[in-house]
Amino acid sequence: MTDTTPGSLAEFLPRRRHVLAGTIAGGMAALFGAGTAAASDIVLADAKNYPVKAFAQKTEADALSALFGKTATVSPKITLDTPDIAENGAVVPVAVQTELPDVTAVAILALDNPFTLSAAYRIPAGTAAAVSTRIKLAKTTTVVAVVESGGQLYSASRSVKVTLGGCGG
Amino acid sequence: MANTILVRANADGGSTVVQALIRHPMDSGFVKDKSGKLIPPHYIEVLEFAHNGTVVLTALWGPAVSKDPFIKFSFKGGKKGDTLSISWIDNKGLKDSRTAAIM
Amino acid sequence: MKRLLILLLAALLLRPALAAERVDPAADLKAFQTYFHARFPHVPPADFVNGPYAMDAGMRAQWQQIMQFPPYQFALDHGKELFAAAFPNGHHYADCLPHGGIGIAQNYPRFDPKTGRVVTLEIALNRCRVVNGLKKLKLTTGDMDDLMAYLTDRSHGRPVAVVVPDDPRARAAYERGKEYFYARRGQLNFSCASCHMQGAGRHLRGDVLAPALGLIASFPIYRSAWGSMGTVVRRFIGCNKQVRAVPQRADSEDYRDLEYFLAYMSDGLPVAGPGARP
Amino acid sequence: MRAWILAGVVALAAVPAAAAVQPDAAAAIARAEAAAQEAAALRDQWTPTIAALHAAHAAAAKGDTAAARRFADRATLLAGLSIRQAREQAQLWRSAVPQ
Repeated sequence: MTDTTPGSLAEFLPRRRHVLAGTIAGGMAALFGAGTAAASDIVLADAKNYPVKAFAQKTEADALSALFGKTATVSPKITLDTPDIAENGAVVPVAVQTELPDVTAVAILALDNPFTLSAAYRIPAGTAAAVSTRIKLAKTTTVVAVVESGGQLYSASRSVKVTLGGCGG
Repeated sequence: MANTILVRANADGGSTVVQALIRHPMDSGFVKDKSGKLIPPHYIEVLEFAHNGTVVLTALWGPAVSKDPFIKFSFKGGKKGDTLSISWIDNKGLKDSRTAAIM
Repeated sequence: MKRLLILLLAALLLRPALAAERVDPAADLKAFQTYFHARFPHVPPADFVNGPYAMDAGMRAQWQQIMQFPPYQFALDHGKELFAAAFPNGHHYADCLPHGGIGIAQNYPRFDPKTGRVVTLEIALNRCRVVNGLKKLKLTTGDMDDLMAYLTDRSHGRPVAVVVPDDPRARAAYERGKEYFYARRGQLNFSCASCHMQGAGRHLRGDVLAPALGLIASFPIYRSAWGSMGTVVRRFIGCNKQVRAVPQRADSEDYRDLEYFLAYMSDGLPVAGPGARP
Repeated sequence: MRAWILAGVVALAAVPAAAAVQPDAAAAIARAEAAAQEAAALRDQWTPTIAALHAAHAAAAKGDTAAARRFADRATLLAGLSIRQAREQAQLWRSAVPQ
């Protein structure tokens, strides 16, 4: 899959709040059962815009630049919940929450992973600016939560100690 | 393929809390198999949740999301019996989707 | 001839010494549980089934997050389907087990007076398959884990109630399991007890060593290090390898007896499986 | 426990010197196999014993008799240690049981 929209997530965010890009071929949509059409069609459309480049960057700045086309400033209004010591680097619970207004995206980065960007979430209006997920950490690292609010990027970070890396067997 | 999507969506005082677990290897491309060969990357790229046809969350995932990934979020609205649809597609083009009723 | 007499005499002389080590599972149980309660006075007795999470607040917090949607959920759902499915001959697992298999996991392993051997619930399921003309499942991973996840879940919270009956063969099996637990083996010269009694609660690399008390009550487990489910036998094999000992066969007498001993030592604690571990 | 490892290390270090003698690999491997069988019968086989045995067979198959003998001797030695461990533990395990 190619990265058709450089600086994609930012542009990609407001564009599709409601169902279904008309561009989806009917044949593709038909692959899915009735009733599941909504998310499955959208997922196909979004897959075309998957920000490959952003996920291949090795620094926070490069990843954010590829994903949002801008840089983040530290904000105390973001709560990043991670363990101090990961019980297993393969499964590290991470929760991000913010009181910042008009949140459109949340991204999670691990600075010492082979690739910095772990996950990015597009937050439509009406969805709470809070996500929990589980990520892999290769070694002890700083985890950064980035929030796009009112078109600006804000971040918070925490260090997570990893004794059992998430890359081994 | 057996169902790969487990979801719990609970309506609670005007908003709906969604938790989902997806069955997927999420191979990072950095792990070797028993014979010492690198297992090629295989991971979900996009996961989407829609409530009554409106997208409520788009997840863009890389290979650093854990095996059998988990996601929890909440959105305003949603009542018991409403339909939530969930779909994912991975970097090899494999995909799955399912609908669940909000409880 | 003379030598034979001496041997006989020696054997006679040795007998009282052996008799002094009478097998007394009930007394063992008390001493075993007292040992852990004394070492970890702040851990509520029933919390021992949560292993490392009873000992480390940071790990417990992560575990509680993970348990919001436990990674064994797929295994549990699949196990329920497998258990309900009919064999080609129309019979079911439920036909082979007491109470249709529901709410019985706390009673296993059991001593089988017919064969004189210890039978784990996994082995009972495999027996059921063989009786119905099917091949045995692997005792460590795969469908067996999923079945065990379901059956264990149906006993969740019930007190472990493994019995060592007053049958010399049962007592001998129990005693062999006990020996396997306490005897050192492998190039590293570790016993099960080295890590899970003396070492319990200590850190080994990133892990906190689980106490032997209650250890078995959380199986089968989804282990993050495996990225999959495993039965207690899978863990036994892993432990043996870690101390550089060649593991026993999955259905070996050693593992049956060891599981029997360990389960009996957890009598009274709530079944907490299926579980999730680092 | 430390003493055991130490014994293993010291004994292993002594092995290469013995291997300087012109080897009879087949006999050495047979000795190692016998010792490993005895250890297995006592249900206390060590994984390094098996690894050394495999290495001995592999070396013999390649015609490297010196290496084959060296690995076989190492396997014999490790198996001997595991046999000793098993015999001692047959009694000693009781001392670890809480009373």
